[in-house]
Amino acid sequence: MSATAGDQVRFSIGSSFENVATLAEEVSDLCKNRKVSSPDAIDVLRLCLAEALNNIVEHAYEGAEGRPIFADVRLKSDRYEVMLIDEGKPMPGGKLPDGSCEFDSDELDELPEGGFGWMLIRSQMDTVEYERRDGCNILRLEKTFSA
Amino acid sequence: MSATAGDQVRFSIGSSFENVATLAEEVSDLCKNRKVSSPDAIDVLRLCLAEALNNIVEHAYEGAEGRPIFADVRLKSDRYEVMLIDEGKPMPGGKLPDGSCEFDSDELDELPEGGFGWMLIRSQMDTVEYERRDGCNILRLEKTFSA
Amino acid sequence: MRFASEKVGDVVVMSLEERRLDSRTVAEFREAAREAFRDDCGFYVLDLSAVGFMDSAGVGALVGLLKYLGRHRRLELCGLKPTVRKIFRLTRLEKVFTIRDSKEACIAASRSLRSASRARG
Amino acid sequence: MRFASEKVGDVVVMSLEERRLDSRTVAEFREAAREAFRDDCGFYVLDLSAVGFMDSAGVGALVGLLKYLGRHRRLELCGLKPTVRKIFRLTRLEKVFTIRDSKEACIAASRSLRSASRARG
Ligand SMILES: Nc1ncnc2c1ncn2[C@@H]1O[C@H](COP(=O)(O)OP(=O)(O)O)[C@@H](O)[C@H]1O
Ligand SMILES: Nc1ncnc2c1ncn2[C@@H]1O[C@H](COP(=O)(O)OP(=O)(O)O)[C@@H](O)[C@H]1O
Repeated sequence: MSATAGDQVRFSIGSSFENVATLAEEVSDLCKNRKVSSPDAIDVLRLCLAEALNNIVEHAYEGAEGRPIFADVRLKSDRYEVMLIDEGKPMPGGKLPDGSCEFDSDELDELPEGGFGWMLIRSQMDTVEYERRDGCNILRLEKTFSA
Repeated sequence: MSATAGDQVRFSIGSSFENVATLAEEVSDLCKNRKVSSPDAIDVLRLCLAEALNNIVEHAYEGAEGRPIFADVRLKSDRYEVMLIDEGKPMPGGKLPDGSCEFDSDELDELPEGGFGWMLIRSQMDTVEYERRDGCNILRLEKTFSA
Repeated sequence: MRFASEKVGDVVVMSLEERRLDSRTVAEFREAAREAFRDDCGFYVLDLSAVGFMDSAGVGALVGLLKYLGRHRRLELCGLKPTVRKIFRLTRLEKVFTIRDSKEACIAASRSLRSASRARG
Repeated sequence: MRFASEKVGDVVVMSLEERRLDSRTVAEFREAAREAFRDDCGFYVLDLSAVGFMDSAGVGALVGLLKYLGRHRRLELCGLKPTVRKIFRLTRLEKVFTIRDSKEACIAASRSLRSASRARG
């Protein structure tokens, strides 16, 4: 699909763990249809969306189902940009978790079993931006890549 | 994906024969992801969207590229509804072509080579509605089916 | 437009090797079919078994081919997948085309047609 | 959660037969792994070759399993697809887990570990 200014897909779903998993798959399929050139970059987007969307259901909506989530997706063959919008609770401190996750690999009992999500997002996306506006969380993920 | 009131996907594309063919495929993929239960009904939607979208590019936009087309898609396991919106020329007479296509199968030279599009749409959809509003063509296609 | 063509006795068989026969590919198809069927044999078979998607433009192009071949050259279709077959039914073009299951069935039909006309002649 | 488990000598091998190890399947996985590894043998192998998608919850559950087994039981992972392998690298958990190419490599490692400890003992 040739890219014009208006090329965008907006997904509107109700919050649930099942719906967000489906959405991550749908965006991956869309990448393939729109000839996003890098299979690795598609895998990255699938994972990062799954992580960010799970956080929305789990933290912003505290597990509540049926609350609105929007995903605006723009794809080019060598770049993607996704905005995730929800009406849930803001990020703690009004900003993104820094995604660092320090641990001592020799201390078995101290190893974290969670908190890897933001690390995976931040380490793989070019841009991760958070904004709170009009009672909404707006998360923007963006990445440019070569085939 | 469980259906909530808000479950909708809006595709925004620029007019071109290539983009609309891609869009018809994307909606079919979405049907599969959303567990639309009938493969036949998915085939029907793919074809009817291809027909209706080609008409928009060819007739509403007279082949011009990059003009806006929106497709709002709502899917349930046993029902789909799609609204196609464009800013092109209105339908002749302000209403849908009736989609009848009479011909005498013995008169080889008289056989029509076109005009089958609306026939395929009307004969396969439950509802086909057209409205001109605010300078836009709004076409609504809807179908309920069993698995 | 990829296709294979073969001559079996007096019959030319064109087998499309494309998954789509639609608005985007009909122009190429028109050219390819005239190329494949340029041999003046009188009996032509178009094998559509590779085609998974056909739209109104595709079926229109087949009508065009039928008219191009005219009354004195015969065209038969075979290998239609159910979704493709359905388009012929909905447009009522199934009365206009001869549609058989396989190219073997078309070739057999050409033989009995020929022996019938020989018996008559 | 579908899985196969087998005992090869003193090693228990659990092979997941699911394509996803993620937030939706970790609860089931936790249960299945405790079931598969209930045999008190000391050396456990988890074959992930069927897994095409893993997320932070999945890798978290593997840390949980490692902690559950504790210092005196050994867990090795094998069969990681590149996308799954990458998650271990990005989270720096590859330093925490022993990861080998195949279950055969894990079983061979268990043998040399045993003969080493026998030589010592
Ligand atoms: N949309 C959100 N709204 C509020 N808080 C969020 C949101 N997303 C993430 N968080 C915060 O981010 C952290 C979760 O980060 P993550 O690395 O995914 O770990 P976890 O495995 O706990 O989900 C939590 O501390 C949570 O407070
Ligand atoms: N979006 C549209 N805007 C204006 N006219 C349209 C539109 N769509 C279809 N038409 C009209 O519908 C007819 C095309 O119908 P169709 O059955 O698809 O045949 P064709 O094979 O010619 O495209 C034309 O007569 C055209 O004037």
